[in-house]
Amino acid sequence: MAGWMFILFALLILAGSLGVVALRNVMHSALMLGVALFGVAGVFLLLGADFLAAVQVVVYVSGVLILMLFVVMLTHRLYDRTLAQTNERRLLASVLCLALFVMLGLGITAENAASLRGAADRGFRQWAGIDPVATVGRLGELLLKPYVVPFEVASVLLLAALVGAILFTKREPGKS
Amino acid sequence: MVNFPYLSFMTFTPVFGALFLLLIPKENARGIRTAAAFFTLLTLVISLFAWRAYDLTLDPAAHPVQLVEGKAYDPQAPDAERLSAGSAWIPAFHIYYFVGVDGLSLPLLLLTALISTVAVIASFNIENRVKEYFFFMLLLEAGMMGVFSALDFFLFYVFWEVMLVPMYFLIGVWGGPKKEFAAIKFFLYTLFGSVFMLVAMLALYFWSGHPDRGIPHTFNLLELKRQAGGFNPAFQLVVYWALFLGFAIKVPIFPFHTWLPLAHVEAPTAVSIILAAVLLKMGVYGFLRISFPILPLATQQYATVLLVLGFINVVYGAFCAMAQSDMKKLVAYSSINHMGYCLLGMASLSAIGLNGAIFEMLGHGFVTGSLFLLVGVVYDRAHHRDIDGFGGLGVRVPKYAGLMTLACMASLGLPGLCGFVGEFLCLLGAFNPNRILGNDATFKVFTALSVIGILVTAGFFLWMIQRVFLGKLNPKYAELPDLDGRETVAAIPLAVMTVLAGVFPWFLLKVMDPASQALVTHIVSHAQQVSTSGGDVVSWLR
Amino acid sequence: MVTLNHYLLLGAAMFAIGIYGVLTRRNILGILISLELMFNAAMVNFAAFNAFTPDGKPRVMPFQGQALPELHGQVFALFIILVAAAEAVVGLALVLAIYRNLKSIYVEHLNLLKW
Amino acid sequence: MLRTVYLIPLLPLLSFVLITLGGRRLPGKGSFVAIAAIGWGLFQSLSIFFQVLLSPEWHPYHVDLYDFLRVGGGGNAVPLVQIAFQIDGLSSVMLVVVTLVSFLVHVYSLGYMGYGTHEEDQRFSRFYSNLSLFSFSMLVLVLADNYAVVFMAWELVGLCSYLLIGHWFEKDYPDPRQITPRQAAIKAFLTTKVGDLGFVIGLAWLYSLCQAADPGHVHFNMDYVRETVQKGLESGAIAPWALTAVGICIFFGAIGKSAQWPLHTWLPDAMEGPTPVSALIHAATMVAAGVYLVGRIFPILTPDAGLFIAYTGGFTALFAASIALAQNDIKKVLAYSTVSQLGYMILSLGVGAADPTGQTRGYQSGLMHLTTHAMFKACLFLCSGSVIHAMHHALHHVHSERDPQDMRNMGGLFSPTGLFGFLETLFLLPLMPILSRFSPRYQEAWSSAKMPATFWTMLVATVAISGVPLFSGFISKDAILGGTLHFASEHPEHALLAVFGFGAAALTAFYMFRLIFMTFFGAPRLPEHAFEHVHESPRVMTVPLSILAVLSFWIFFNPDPTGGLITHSHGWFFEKVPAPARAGLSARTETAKPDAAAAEASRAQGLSLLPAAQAEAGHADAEGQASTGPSGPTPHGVSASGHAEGAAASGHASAHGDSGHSIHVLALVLSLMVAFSGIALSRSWYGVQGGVPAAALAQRWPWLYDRLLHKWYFDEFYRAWVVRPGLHLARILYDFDMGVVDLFVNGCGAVAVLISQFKGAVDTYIVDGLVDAVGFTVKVFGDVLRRLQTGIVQSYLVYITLLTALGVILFELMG
Repeated sequence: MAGWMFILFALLILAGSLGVVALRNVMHSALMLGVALFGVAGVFLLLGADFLAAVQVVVYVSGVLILMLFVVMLTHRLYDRTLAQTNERRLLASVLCLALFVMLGLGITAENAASLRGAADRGFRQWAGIDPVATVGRLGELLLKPYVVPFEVASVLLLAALVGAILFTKREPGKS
Repeated sequence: MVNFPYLSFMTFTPVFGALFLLLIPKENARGIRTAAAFFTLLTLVISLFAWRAYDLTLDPAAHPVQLVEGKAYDPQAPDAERLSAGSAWIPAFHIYYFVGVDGLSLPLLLLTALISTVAVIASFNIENRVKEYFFFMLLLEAGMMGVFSALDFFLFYVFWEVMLVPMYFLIGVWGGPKKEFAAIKFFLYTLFGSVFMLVAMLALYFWSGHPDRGIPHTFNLLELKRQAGGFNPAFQLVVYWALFLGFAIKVPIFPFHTWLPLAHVEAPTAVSIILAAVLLKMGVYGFLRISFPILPLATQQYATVLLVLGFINVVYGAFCAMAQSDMKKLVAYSSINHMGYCLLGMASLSAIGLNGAIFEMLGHGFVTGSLFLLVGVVYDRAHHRDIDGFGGLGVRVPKYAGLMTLACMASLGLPGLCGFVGEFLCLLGAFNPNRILGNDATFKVFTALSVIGILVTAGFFLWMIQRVFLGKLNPKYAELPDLDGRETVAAIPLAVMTVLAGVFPWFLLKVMDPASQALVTHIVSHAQQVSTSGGDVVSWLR
Repeated sequence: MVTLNHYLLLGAAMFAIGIYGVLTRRNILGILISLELMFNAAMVNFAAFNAFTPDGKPRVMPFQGQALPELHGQVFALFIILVAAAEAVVGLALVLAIYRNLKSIYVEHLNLLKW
Repeated sequence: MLRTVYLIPLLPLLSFVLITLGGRRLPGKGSFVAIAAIGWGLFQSLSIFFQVLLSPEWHPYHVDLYDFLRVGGGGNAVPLVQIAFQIDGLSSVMLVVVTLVSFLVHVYSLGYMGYGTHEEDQRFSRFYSNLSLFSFSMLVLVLADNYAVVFMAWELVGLCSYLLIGHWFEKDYPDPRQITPRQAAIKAFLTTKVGDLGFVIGLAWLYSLCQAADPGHVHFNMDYVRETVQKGLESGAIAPWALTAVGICIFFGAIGKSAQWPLHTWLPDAMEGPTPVSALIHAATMVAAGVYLVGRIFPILTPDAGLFIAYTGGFTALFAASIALAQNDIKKVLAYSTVSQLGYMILSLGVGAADPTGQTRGYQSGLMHLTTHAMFKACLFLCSGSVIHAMHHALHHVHSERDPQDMRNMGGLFSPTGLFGFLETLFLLPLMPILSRFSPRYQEAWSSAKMPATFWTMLVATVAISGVPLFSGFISKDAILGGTLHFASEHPEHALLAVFGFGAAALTAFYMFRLIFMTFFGAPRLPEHAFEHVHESPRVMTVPLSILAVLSFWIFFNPDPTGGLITHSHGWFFEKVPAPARAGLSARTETAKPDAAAAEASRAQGLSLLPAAQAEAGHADAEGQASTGPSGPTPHGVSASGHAEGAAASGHASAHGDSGHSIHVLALVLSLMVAFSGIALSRSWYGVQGGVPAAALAQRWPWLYDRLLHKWYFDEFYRAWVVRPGLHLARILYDFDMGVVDLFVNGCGAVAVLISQFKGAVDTYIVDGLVDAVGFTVKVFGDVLRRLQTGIVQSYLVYITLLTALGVILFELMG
């Protein structure tokens, strides 16, 4: 069951991702990103990260993605559609990415990682039966206890991002 | 016992004066001159008070130096107390601001103050960059004062180098046609010597004391003198020659003398005066203050070398002077000749000889100072110094001729003038060297040969007088003016001292004599230690 | 049986595709979107590692009496979301600013860094 | 008077200072101040002298002034050099001599330097200031009781001599070979300085000898030195040869100052100075200082040193006299005569020192000759000055360039008409003032005399110097010759000394009368109209001449004109200036037996040159001393007699006995013979035949005449072998200094510069080149790589990815 579900979500993700990079229209790309993000949320659920999955949907899909769509529309121009949306490095980039993927895959599946992998699998089995709902409390505890400083820094970061966004988008007086 | 800090005042009044000069606008040359003269004069006055404050009745054994500032050096005190004489300057390396005078340095300090005053007055006619000139003059005086009053080797070395810089600029900026070359030669040559001195200084520092036993290394010259017995002969040999190079160049001893004529010829008048009258004394002073007391064995060992070098200086300098046609060069070579007498006197290691050497230094300061002053006067008027280019001036400028003749006569050792006393004592001392030297005959022979120098000295001075002052008046100089007021004021003190020191030498000698006696006693005691402990001074060399 | 490797390979693929997008898109917005892909790849990896990390010693929450796994990986994923959100906000603001100034959001036109 | 003896030198010193500073504003342009100062000195000296003369027994009186040099702190009782004076017989006599001659010269110079006339010297004040300085120095020299002070004064008189010889320093002669005053001044200073070098070495050596004998504190006081040397010789701490050497070294000073051979050449040239200066310095006082010095070191002279001194003096006496024969310059003749006479004195002192018995009385006779000679030689010089003054005046009148000092231009200055007989010349001329009233011949000569006062005084002085009886020179010279002959008779191997003495005496008489004849007699050789202008000098000049001439009579020195043969008294001089105790004789004798007294001791040790045959005389003398000495026979007879100097003299007087007496008579006869034969020959050659035989002789032996005329070529010798090599050496050494020593230093600098240039090249082309190469490489690469920098973010990302991929590959490959 979990295997099938994984395959489904994986395909969703890959399809979304390829759509993101392949589609000419940015609007479409953005929408395809939404697909991929949903897939990721599903994977999270598979991995027992229920809160993460929820955050993924709430923050990413309904927050970041919507923001992007706004911007896409704000900057939309007619000639966008006539213009090539990718540059002339497509071939090089694709080879590179492929090579990178092969390398990473080789590294992941390398022999010397086997023991680690085995242990991981054992741990996953041990862990799988636990009720997924319980992670929220634990996360809260983690965030406010050991990770309280990064947490606070993150909040500052957010504030900074907020201020920055306002600053950047503010129209300078006297300028059309 | 805290006295009025005479020595610091003497050293730093010129520094203060130099800084003060910087405040006067450049255009106000008259004010600058007045201020410079005032500060040198003030220094002279302070040095006179210091002379008065110097107590001759104190026992030199218990009070080797006087007018010490901060904590005095007491030879009998325990280590820690003794070693911290003076006030700490760089405590980490046991360097103290330790100044004081004894019979050796006090007359030289006085000489320095006097000569500086004369030199400043003599350089009133400098028109070019007046402010810088007097600034350097005052700085130079401070350096000289510091050298003569320092009793810490490090301090000594610092002042020694401090002098170099103003001297370099004074020759290099206000000098004659080849001034740059002369200045660089002087500077590099002296620096070459002082590098060896630096090495010797550090060697002495690290060989002194017993840090293991809580006696730190020290730069204190008196303490080093006290520990002189602890330096082994081989070490003394090395350090002696390193110091020798440093001092020999300054004296200057043949064959390290060739910077002197050049520097003298190129330097402006006042700088020549200071160079001859004070700077040359530093070499001899260094020997007497550092080499002799701290390295008694090496001193004893190499006295004969000094003797032979002294002989060469006397005869060679005299003959070279004979061959000169430039008056300044002639006087410069005569300085080499006179320093030879000092060496003869020093080499003898006898009280008479040492007294003679110190007295000769003073006498030479007065005499050669006035010689250079007077040569400068005629150069100002005639714009050349060629002896053969004058003739018959004696008729035209009697005052000048009289003073010049007086100085020449003093220089060639006429009794009643100060040159004689020094020469006589030096020769008498060298002819009767200390018994610890052993080679009596060598001393007698070389001293006897050195008297040729007296003859040649008389020869070239008289010849110069003849060619410049005697004979028919050269019509070119029929309107040559005699000494003016300022020049007379500059020349008279030196002439007075020349006569005074020649007629009543005891008033100077009574200060020097205890110091020479103490030095001789010190060297003899260390030499005897060696001979009684079975070690032959000579044997280890063979 | 889905093992850690699968998740990792999935992440790698996402990452590679994201890079491809970053490298090839001419539109800044496209690049930003591709970046989000790469973020998500990382998050997937974090979540997977978190899930597959052997702990060996389940924790007991004091108030529930339940054994719980360690969730550090998820915390990092959370932080990544946060950073990504911040990045998106600032990035999009920048895009707007650029667009307003240059009337273009094509990277070829943003060659101020050129020598 | 005694206590304030320091006033005698001090007043001239003050006068010197005053005139130097105040110069022409003082009364008489300074001359009166100087005269007053020296006049007071004369007065005080005379009073001291008479005090000494009249006191039956005079002990030296010491005045300590101040410490000049003191080494060894205040603890020593006596400083190394102390300015202190002593009044003993010798110094009291010398005081009078110096102050008297000096005073007279001061007065005379008023006339000679033309005070108040239009011919006044342009440096009149300076002349007097220098004279004052000289008087001061000479008086200190005479008074000092310290060898070092003697040396100092010795140098100072040398300076004064220099200044005064060069008084007319602008004078040039048309003949460049003729020495000018300024050259003569330098020559005098340097030549005497050569001797002074010996003096100073001698002093230093003396110090070391004393130190050996007395390891304590040594100084130079004369009494101390004598006692210490004696102690050292007795204890063996001082080697006799060393003392001999010291004596000879110090004597070198006298050789220079007293112009003895071979350093005599300066004195004749010193005649370039004003004539009063010649009279004062170069005839009467300064040159005699050498003799005085020998007298002062007499106590420490060993017999060997004495012999050296005697031979030097004797040879000089003869040698200088031989040169004087052929000179034509009136002052040159007198100068060589001075050298010769000084040689006499030195000879006498040397003989006295060489003779341990003291029978020759060389000490007293030498110093007495110094005194008498000071009078008549000063007189001679002043007379010649008077003559020159007149000649100069006359020649000036006719604008002649002829040399006023050349005797060939003179003649007839007393009697142009003719010549008197030989006897008249000698004995009747003094009576001429009376004779002229009775005899028309004398009347004519008297009335036509050009310069009567000058002539008379000069004649008296000449007669005195020639050794004619009734004059002072006879007494002293006869004493010297007698002593020398005595010594020679006892030491036949030293007979040469007597030959020197008598030979010089003959020559002296000859050339002095040659001078008289050439100057005052015969036909005038001046142009007629010039001759008319020759006048006697003013009173201010002739009065001093007269005083000096009067003092040349015998009566002032010894009432017995034979010098003691009649009255058996040698006069006050021998009594008041007794020979000092001889420390130089007291060498320790290991072999001497206790009963062998001083003579034996001295024979064995001090006098290796003496033959054993002398023992007899020595014995006799020793016994004579032993009987008179206070302490009886001792191993060191002479030294033990201590202060009883007078005893020696009286001992001699009694011990003289027959042999001494007969020798003295012989000497008297001989000296009379040589004197008169010299005068006779002179008269016949120059008085009667007008110099023709001399010219014939010169033609016959041209080489001899040439050598005499050119002073045996000593000047040329020194110029070629001393002066010029000296200058050459100076030039060579200076070239060496510049060419080798300085070149080495500069070479070091140049090498340093070269090295630094090389290193600079290395720096530029290698070190810096490497740096540049790095930069260049970077630039090349940069040129290539900047093409990569498109400014497009994505191209950068491509590179990043590429490299990341490569990194991953590398990582994989590494394992």
